[in-house]
Amino acid sequence: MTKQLSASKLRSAYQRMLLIREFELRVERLFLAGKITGTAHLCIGQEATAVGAAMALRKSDALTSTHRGHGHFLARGGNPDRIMAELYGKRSGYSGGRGGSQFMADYRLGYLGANGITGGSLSLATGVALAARLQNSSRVTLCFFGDGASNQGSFHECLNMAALWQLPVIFLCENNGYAMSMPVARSIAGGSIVNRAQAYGMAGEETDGNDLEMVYRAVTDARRRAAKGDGPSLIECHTYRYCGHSRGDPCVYRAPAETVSWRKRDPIQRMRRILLTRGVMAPGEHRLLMQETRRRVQQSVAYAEADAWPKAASLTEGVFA
Amino acid sequence: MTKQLSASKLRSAYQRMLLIREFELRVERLFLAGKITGTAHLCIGQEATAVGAAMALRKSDALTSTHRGHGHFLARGGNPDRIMAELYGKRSGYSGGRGGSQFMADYRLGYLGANGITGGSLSLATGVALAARLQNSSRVTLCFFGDGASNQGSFHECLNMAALWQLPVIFLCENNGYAMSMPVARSIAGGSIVNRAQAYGMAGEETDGNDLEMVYRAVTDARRRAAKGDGPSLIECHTYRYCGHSRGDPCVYRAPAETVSWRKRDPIQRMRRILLTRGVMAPGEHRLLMQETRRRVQQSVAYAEADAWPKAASLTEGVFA
Amino acid sequence: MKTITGAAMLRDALAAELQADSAVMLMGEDIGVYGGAFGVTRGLLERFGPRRIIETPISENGVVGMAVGAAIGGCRPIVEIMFADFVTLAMDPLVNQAAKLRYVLGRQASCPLVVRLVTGGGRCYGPTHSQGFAAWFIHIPGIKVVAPSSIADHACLLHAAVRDPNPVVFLEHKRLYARREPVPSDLPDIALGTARTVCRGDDITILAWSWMAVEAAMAAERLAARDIAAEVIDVRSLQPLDMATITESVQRTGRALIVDEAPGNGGVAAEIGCRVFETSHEYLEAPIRRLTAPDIPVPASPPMEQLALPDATAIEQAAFALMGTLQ
Amino acid sequence: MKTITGAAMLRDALAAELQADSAVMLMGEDIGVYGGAFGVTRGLLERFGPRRIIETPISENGVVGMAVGAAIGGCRPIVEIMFADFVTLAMDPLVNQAAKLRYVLGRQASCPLVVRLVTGGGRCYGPTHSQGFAAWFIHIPGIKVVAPSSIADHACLLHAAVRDPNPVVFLEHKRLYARREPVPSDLPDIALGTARTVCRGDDITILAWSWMAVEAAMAAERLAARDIAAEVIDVRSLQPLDMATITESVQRTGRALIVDEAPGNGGVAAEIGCRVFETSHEYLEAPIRRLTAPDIPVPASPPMEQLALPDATAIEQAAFALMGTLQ
Ligand SMILES: Cc1ncc(C[n+]2csc(CCOP(=O)(O)OP(=O)(O)O)c2C)c(N)n1
Ligand SMILES: Cc1ncc(C[n+]2csc(CCOP(=O)(O)OP(=O)(O)O)c2C)c(N)n1
Ligand SMILES: [Mg+2]
Ligand SMILES: [Mg+2]
Repeated sequence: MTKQLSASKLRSAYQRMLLIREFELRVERLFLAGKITGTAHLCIGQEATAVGAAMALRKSDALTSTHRGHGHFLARGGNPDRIMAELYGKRSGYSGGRGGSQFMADYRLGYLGANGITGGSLSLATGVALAARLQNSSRVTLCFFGDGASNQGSFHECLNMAALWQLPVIFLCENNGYAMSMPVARSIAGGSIVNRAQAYGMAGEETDGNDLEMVYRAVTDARRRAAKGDGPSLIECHTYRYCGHSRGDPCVYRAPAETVSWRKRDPIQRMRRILLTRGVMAPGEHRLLMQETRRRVQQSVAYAEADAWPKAASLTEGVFA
Repeated sequence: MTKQLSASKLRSAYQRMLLIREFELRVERLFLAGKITGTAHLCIGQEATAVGAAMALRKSDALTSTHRGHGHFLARGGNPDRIMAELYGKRSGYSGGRGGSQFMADYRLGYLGANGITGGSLSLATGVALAARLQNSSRVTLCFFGDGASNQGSFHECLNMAALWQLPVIFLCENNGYAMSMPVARSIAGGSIVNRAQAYGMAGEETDGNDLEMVYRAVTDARRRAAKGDGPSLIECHTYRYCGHSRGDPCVYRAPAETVSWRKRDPIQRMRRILLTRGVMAPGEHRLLMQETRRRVQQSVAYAEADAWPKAASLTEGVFA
Repeated sequence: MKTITGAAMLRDALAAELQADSAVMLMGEDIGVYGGAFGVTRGLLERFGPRRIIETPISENGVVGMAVGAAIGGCRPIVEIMFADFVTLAMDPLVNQAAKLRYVLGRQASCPLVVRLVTGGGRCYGPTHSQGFAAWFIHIPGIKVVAPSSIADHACLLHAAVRDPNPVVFLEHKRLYARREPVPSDLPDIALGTARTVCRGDDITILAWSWMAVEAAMAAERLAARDIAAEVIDVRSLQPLDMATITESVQRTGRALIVDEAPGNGGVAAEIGCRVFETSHEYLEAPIRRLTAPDIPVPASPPMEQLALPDATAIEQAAFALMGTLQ
Repeated sequence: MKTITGAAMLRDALAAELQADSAVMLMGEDIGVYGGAFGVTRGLLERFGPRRIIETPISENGVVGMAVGAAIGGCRPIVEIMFADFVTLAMDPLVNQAAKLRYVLGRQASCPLVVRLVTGGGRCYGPTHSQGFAAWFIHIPGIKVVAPSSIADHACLLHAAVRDPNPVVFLEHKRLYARREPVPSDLPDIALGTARTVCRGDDITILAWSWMAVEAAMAAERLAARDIAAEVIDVRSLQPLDMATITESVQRTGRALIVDEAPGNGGVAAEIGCRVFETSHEYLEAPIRRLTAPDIPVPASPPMEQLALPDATAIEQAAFALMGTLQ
């Protein structure tokens, strides 16, 4: 079994979660204010999965994300300024404004990118793991994907190949109960995603995605298996997004009571209680952390606002390497 | 449980199997003789699956086939003359020579066609079942596919949707141990195809595909479930092709001893023994049946030889309905 | 005459088809209680029930394949692909199955299938949510391709597409969903394969479709103010093409400008350009001009996306240049 | 000079690349002990082992997606798609992932990937085993497309494709696998984006690629016997196009015949036709002529397939007609 997270790790996990939450809330407002256009999918409520998983990885590891990727990116250490600038479509954005919310990456961080195609990163991640195998590298690749993405054919194709070849990849499903408006009960025959691991003879684990420590442990174990050559794992993390699927989602497909009940399992509040109980954080400290976080987010907004638009002359540059 | 097959049914099943075997052996020779060009995948050794499954269906049911489709078509009552003419590329072929071995059908028979795309008919069959549901029809659709096809993404997508919507479809996998040169052990993680049914909460059954009665029973049961609204089934039939994958396959990927050992489980010889044991066929009768079958096949060759080529002027006709 | 948006017009047309023929069914992601990502199917689930308004998991390949199967089985499925970009996952059932059935299997087979693709840029959705692929589909014999620009045509072409016995790729432009236009209460029956002349003029022919036809019409107004009479033809049916209308116009004006929002290379504009040249080269007073997006992915950044996509101003300028009157 | 088949030439070239760079790897169905459906990879498994010669299940979408991932991860994957027709299952990773990476993610990202597609007709394999889709790929910015016709180019272009840092679709024609040609022992380095002049002539330019360039060369010989000097250009790189070579030739001859085995509508010939017209219309002494397959699926029946595909005779006739000398 994986050992407990240290106090400092717990603390920094909490800070990361706060950063993600505040960042996303701010993006929501910026959308409403018309400062950001296009689309963005926020992960408010899912912070523990992103941070718990990211913490279990090593620096040399890689991860791929989804359309709902800001949290994953921030959890991996992405720069909020450049993420925000990308959402604005500005020059210093991670993709120079070309990709927007669903298409940015930082390869130096091993963060291989969000993906506008539901399920699109399943095969990319598996391929990165295949490359690691070929290179005799110890790199493990983690692939975030949603419950909805698990219905794509490539889920089956990639789990099969990853299991056949015992690739060092972790398939981490953030089951937030819905794919847009489609509830899991109506989209996943048999009702369980983790059950599908069995069909491939793959290790499968189900966990509370709102419990950072449990996510951390599950991913740490999976990482160890992968690194040892014991093959891939499928982890299903149960979580919830409070926000709509994307901008302008009226959430008609779910009862407000459901959201309320999930609020009681809020990953951030839960962490706060743990930090307080374990004496990792003093009672008044939360306010300070919160202020600091908001300042950081505000700074990213200021950065994005001040940033220039991409150069018009660059429009057609860089299609080919 | 399904009741035993009557003597006359057993007899006609045997005749169908003989017809398929002789037809395929003849096609093989015609290829070598250069009478048939293009490609064809023969089902020599797999006759019991085709015939057993087809016998379990009703006239109003539908079935879809694969690239290895002659046996399925003949089992369903396809006209050998027109199948042979299609292989020759002649005018009276089922597709007027346009489709060849991998693309012919007879909708009036409910035989919806071979398919050049491995796994291509999985979604077609599921869609036909969906249509039956919408039409309140009692039609059940059976989808033949191979072990190799089960690795296509659409296998997952279709099993999932068929199970979610409890569609009247039977997924019948002819596991002949190989997809071209790829053995099941290296292509199916977990080693079993039928196990995947569980992941979708679907009925799954594994059977000896060289035993006509077992195939018949498994499909009859699945048909009953489907017709009653109890949803789809996945049936894995273990069988073997003696011949190469297609013309010119040197079979380097398997040991001759393997083929020899499967010959001992030959579906036709097995049926002959049953017919003799049960007194359904007199000892000398087999020779007569064989002669009759060869005459029938010879007739189809003569038909195809005598048939005209498609009209040149028809080349561009009929692209659109 | 009522004034109505593109999305509402499509919704009405879908409802009318569902009403008229019990074989018609809808398939797609989030088309039920959510009403579709762009609201096109809102209310249809309530009205026609879950047997006919079939909300699917995210399985584009399987869903389109099932729709082909349902069409073989006697239904008339209409599939919504939330963004055309995702049809990349469903090319096999369209190209290797649907498109081939009739030619190969003959009269026994038909495949009355409509695949609605949400296409185009202008919404800053970025490189994987702004594409169209019309050019791919015209290259596949056995598939028809239509792309309305007027709101009325959203209904007229949809009716024609649903009633057509062939697979039809129906390209809907996101920018047209919210556009409002007055529409007569009884719409004409139109045949697939007919273009629509948006405005008449004898100086230059501007060929466009989908949102670009809207931009072209705006450009024509501005050109009129500068004494250039542009004829705008909304091609609207990309396969089959109405070469009769196009040829008559180009031979009269002697000038052709073809506008396409997609990247130019290998685009529909190339096919039309070649055909115009083949049929009318002796009549041309100036070279044919293609005005398309540059050969780049569609960038998300608002000013960059705007720069990338042709618009009325670019059309006006290109037309001007073609008239030999440099600005 | 050794004489070698297309398949063997490719095999040698693959082996050389595997030898030269440990990042190169092969993926595909039956490419191991079977040696590939057309024998191209025969012996490579034995030589380079199963880590680098990766035999895959039948999962085209996943395999191509994994290859993109492997390229991101630092490998140089080469994927064999047994028949180009099956790439319909793998369009998403090519179009929405591979093609976009560089433009969107900038210098941090590159995607050195080669996808080998077995294309074309002439083997009676029927409608779902004879297609090519070159036109689809040239329409997607970020993808290069090559299609060799000479046996030497099977190696030269493969080398260039493997070393290119971009996704390259490599179209191999089935009919060239068994074709034998003498090939010099040291092959030149050639850059993607250069055409090859097969034979010189001042009367007419015939533009072709892949198997059609072979047919065009035969046609040119017959034309020579009839006193027509045809210049045959093997376009070979469809994206980027070598417009310099094409333009120089067409402006010199004043006549262009473009030959493509694919259906004409929306085909590569349309793009080339438009570009030739755009660059050279004042030089043209006759209209540009496209000679392509009709807009039908490729029929399996031997005489029908032969009728459907352009060949030397059809090219000769079309060239003759373009010269104004009706037969
Ligand atoms: C191939 C594809 N199909 C559909 C979509 C539209 N879409 C974007 S996100 C989404 C829902 C995804 O659900 P899930 O995987 O559960 O992730 P979540 O949004 O819940 O985080 C859909 C349908 C898409 N982007 N790509
Ligand atoms: C999409 C696709 N990929 C690959 C092929 C080439 N191919 C034809 S049959 C076959 C093997 C199929 O194996 P299986 O499903 O087990 O059927 P079997 O041949 O054993 O009957 C392959 C790889 C194809 N036709 N379609
Ligand atoms: Mg979800
Ligand atoms: Mg098999």
